[in-house]
Amino acid sequence: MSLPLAVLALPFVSFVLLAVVPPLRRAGRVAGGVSIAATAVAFVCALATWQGHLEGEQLVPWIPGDAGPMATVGLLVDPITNAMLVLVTLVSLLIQIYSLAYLSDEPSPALGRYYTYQSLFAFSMLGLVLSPTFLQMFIFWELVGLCSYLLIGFWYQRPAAARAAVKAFWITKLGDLGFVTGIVMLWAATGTFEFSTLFRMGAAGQLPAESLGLILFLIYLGAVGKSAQFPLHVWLPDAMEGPTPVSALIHAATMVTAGVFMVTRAQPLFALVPDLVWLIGTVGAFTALLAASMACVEHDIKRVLAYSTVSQLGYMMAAAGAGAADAGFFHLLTHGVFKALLFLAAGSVIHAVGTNDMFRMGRLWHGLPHTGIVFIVGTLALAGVWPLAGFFSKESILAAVWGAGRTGTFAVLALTAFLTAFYMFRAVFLTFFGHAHAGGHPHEAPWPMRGPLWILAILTLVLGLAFLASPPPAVEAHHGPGWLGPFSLGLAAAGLALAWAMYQQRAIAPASFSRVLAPIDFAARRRYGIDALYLGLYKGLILGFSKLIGLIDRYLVDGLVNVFSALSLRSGDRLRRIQSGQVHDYVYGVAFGVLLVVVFAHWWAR
Amino acid sequence: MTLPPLAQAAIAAFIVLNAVILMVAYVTLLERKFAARMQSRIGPYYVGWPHGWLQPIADALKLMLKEDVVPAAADRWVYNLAPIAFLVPCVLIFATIPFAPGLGVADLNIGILFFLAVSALEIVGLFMGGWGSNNKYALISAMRAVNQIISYDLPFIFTALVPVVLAGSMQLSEIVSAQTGLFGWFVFRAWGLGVLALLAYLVATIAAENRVPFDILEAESELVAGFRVEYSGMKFALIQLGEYAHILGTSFLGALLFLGGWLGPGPAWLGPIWFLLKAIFVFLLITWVRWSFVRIRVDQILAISWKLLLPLSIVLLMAAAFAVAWSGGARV
Amino acid sequence: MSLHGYLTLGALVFAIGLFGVVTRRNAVGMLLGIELMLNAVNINLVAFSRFHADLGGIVFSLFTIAITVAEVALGLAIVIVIFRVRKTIEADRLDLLRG
Amino acid sequence: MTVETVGFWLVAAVLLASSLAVVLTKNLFHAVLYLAVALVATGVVFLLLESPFLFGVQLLLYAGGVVTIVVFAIMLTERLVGERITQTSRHVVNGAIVSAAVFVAVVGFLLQAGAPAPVTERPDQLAGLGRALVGPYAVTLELLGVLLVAALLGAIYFARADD
Repeated sequence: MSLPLAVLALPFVSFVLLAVVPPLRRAGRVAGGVSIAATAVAFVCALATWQGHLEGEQLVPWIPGDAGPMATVGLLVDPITNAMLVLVTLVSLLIQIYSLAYLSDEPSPALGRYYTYQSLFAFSMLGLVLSPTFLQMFIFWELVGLCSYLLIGFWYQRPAAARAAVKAFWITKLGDLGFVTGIVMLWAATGTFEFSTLFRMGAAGQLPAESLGLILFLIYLGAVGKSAQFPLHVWLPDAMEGPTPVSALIHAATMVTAGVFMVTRAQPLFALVPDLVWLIGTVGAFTALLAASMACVEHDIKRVLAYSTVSQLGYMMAAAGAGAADAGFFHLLTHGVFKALLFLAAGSVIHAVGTNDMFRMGRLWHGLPHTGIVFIVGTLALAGVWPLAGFFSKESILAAVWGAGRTGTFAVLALTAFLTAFYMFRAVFLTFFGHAHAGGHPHEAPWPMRGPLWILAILTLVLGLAFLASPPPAVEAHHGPGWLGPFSLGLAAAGLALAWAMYQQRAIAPASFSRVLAPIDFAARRRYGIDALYLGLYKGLILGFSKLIGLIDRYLVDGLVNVFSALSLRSGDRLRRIQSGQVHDYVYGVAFGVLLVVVFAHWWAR
Repeated sequence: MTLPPLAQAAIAAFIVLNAVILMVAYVTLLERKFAARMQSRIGPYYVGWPHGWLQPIADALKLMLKEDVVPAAADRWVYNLAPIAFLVPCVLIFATIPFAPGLGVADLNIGILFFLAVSALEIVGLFMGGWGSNNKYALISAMRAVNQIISYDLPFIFTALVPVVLAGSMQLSEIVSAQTGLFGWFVFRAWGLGVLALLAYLVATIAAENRVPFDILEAESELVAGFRVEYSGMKFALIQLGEYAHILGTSFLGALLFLGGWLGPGPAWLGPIWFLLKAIFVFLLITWVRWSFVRIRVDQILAISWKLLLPLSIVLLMAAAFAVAWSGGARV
Repeated sequence: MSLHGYLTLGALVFAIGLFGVVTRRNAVGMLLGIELMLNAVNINLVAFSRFHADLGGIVFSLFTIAITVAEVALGLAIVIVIFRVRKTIEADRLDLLRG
Repeated sequence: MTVETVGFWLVAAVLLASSLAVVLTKNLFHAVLYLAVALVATGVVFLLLESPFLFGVQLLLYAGGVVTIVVFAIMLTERLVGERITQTSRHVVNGAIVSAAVFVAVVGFLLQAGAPAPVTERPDQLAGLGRALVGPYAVTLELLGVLLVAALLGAIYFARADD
């Protein structure tokens, strides 16, 4: 197990180096070099682990207990871990290289801080993936959440960024609360945190049936928060306040998939509670549609991608809900690659034009051909166009859902697929074609940024071709009916056509469409009021309650305290006069005391 | 003839009192003669024959006939009572001294404690005199006396307790009977502890009695005559009597504690004679010191007491206790 | 003489001492009263010791006497210090502790 | 009328008279002298109670020690020569009432308890005292030593000249 351990340890060493050696951290680019080197070696190790099929589990006791250790730590390497290790190290590596150019304007100390966080994040995410127990996973889960907070708030001088960081932190904590409660309850019920033991017990039917539903629901809440499922999805769009590479890494490729990963990891347990699986699928599908609809009206290119991420996460959850977590996980992997690509490309665009607003872009194709090509590749993959990687994973999800006989969910996902194609091509047309709005002459980004883009684009393409050559197990397992492939391609094409008609040819005015779908449009533009709802809840409930408490404190508690203090003051003032300062008077006091004692003794003796 | 014990004690007390007064009278003569010899003089010579034997009687008569002057500003009661208050303890100390086996007023089992306690009362009469006279010299003298007596009472007590520890009793007759045998006196015993204790006892005695060289409270050059500067006539005589009685008493006690009391060669009736001779020997030692040294300063007096004599006496007492404990009850 | 005689004597002396402490203006005078009270206590202790044939009372009064000496030494030192600072030892003019 | 009874009445009279004089006399110095008388009288009471050792200690420490220290303090705090030292009393009536009340209460309390049977057999007091002091009361004795040292140091600290 030394290779997986090396994968885990390298980013940690880098983090510790950067954290405890301030000169190194302040050097900025040097710090970036350290972090990149560590991640690169870790990537090689991950590849070696994957290729060497170094699978297995290693546990060491951690918290000693009377009957064996109460908790263990260790490493768990299996196929999904391997895949995640490669994905995380690869995407991290590319993004760190990309950041070197993207953040070149940052002062050195800030850059060093950025790479410190990046190293910590890589370590945390890898640790999460390698966790063989719920407890260890939770610890890394929280570390990942911390890194997310730190990186979203990287530009902490900006109020919006600071607010978004806090929002992300608190809303994911809401889910984590459920998570930790769930695993503690699970431990109380079974006495172990280990996945392998739990799976064994589940298979043997030794898990408590009556409380398992509640426990798993609570654990699922953690995934809801982390993977931005409805209704805790509101933090992810706001998290776009962070630097774009951060958005690519954390909020597209890796961190947000932690929830999906966890659900996949614990699939044998979730499978024991069919109602919960149904709930997961339904919520996932609903989230997918909801986010897609919001993406259609968004102006900010990064937010479009963010909603698309939420939507795709919903997809993955829907797959898990159809009992096909492997399909969801497959989509997770492919999506990680091309969503990172899309984000980085968007970053490149933003880098060139200096704005996030798509309506202020346009005709960027001529200035940014490289970016345009890779962006379109990513878009096609996301829209599920054959033979790109996205096609296969999306296909297997749809097949699995259809195969599970969940027609309603299938319909929702199909609609989402159409919307996905629509909003993605809307973004493409608005950004790269149509009319130019941006002033000046945008230039292509330097090679440290373009390189990762191309690598990811080629990877997207190659993966698709590879899948074509040898279908992965997830695709093998879920064979839909024959019409499914053409159907989904048709959905993508329809979306492409609609976007082309509306935003390139202007044949259909978007406004007229908005009129037809006025209620949905209205609601989607306002994010379906969910943010407002939270705000209202916060203002009405929490602030109101706080005000009430404040009033009680000010008038009731303080009043009581004031009454007592006034009483003390006044009685003290009266009692003060007893202290004459005359020794004789004190002697009188002693004499009276003696008299009292004697009188008491008289009575007591009788 | 048997009398009730109280009456016996009363008769004994009467005898001892008169004997003491007589002894005191002639001790003064002895001192004057002794001092005169030290200074190559003759001393009192003319009153009485031979060698002025009647001189003390003449002195007493003279003092009794003198006018009794009371200062106008004096605190009359205190002034008048002071000589009595001074004399009574000085004479009382003889109550517990046995002059021979069974020959004494009361051989108390706390004899030495009684002696020490009563002699400590002497100070009351002293500062009564000093205060009552309402005289600056007298008052300063009294303050010095208080100072000095507080300082020297402790070494005096501690050294006097050394024979008590060695003999294992506070009863004076017991202490004497513990000193029988050749070289049995405590001054010869306990590997030199005894002789050291005797020396310390002598120094403490001289200081406690305010005699030269520790006589700053009546330093003639500064305070004229100290606390008795205003006294005359009979009262002065009483004070003198008390003072010499005290010296004599401590001499007897010293002879008793360290020199074996009445023990000596010859028949038993020679005991009191031996005792008297030893007491006079101690008295002459004290007198010898008086006429040989000069007065020392008050701070020196205090320093000698607190820095030298007190630690020494405590060490002596502890060493004696260790010696007794070490010997396991055997004679030390 | 019976135990009660001694106890009554002790109580009387105690009351007299208390009277002295309460009425004296001079701090030294108050100390004298305290001395009397302690003496009365000693009389009681020794009387109990005598009539119960128990040496504890005598040991106790020995301790009392020794502690009294310490108390007097310290008390008078305090009186002297007060006198140095305030130029008086009239107890009813020492009222810095008045509330 | 045994000797002890006569002695008791005599000593009691002296003790009470001198005690009253201590608290009533105007002259502070006289009060101290009366205190000396009272202390000696108390010592005699101890003698009557067959505690000669305590009598000795009383004379040595109280009459010899305490009185001396008090006189010393008076000499230090009062004007040396000339004016008579007078001291006044206050609230004499109140004090008398309180004292009388305490006396009545204590005596009433004591008298209600019956008199113990007189003990005839008495152990050797001196040896018993010695054993008691190094036996059951050894710790107390040591503590007393500590207390005395502390008091001595405290007195020296308080009374030393400011330098």
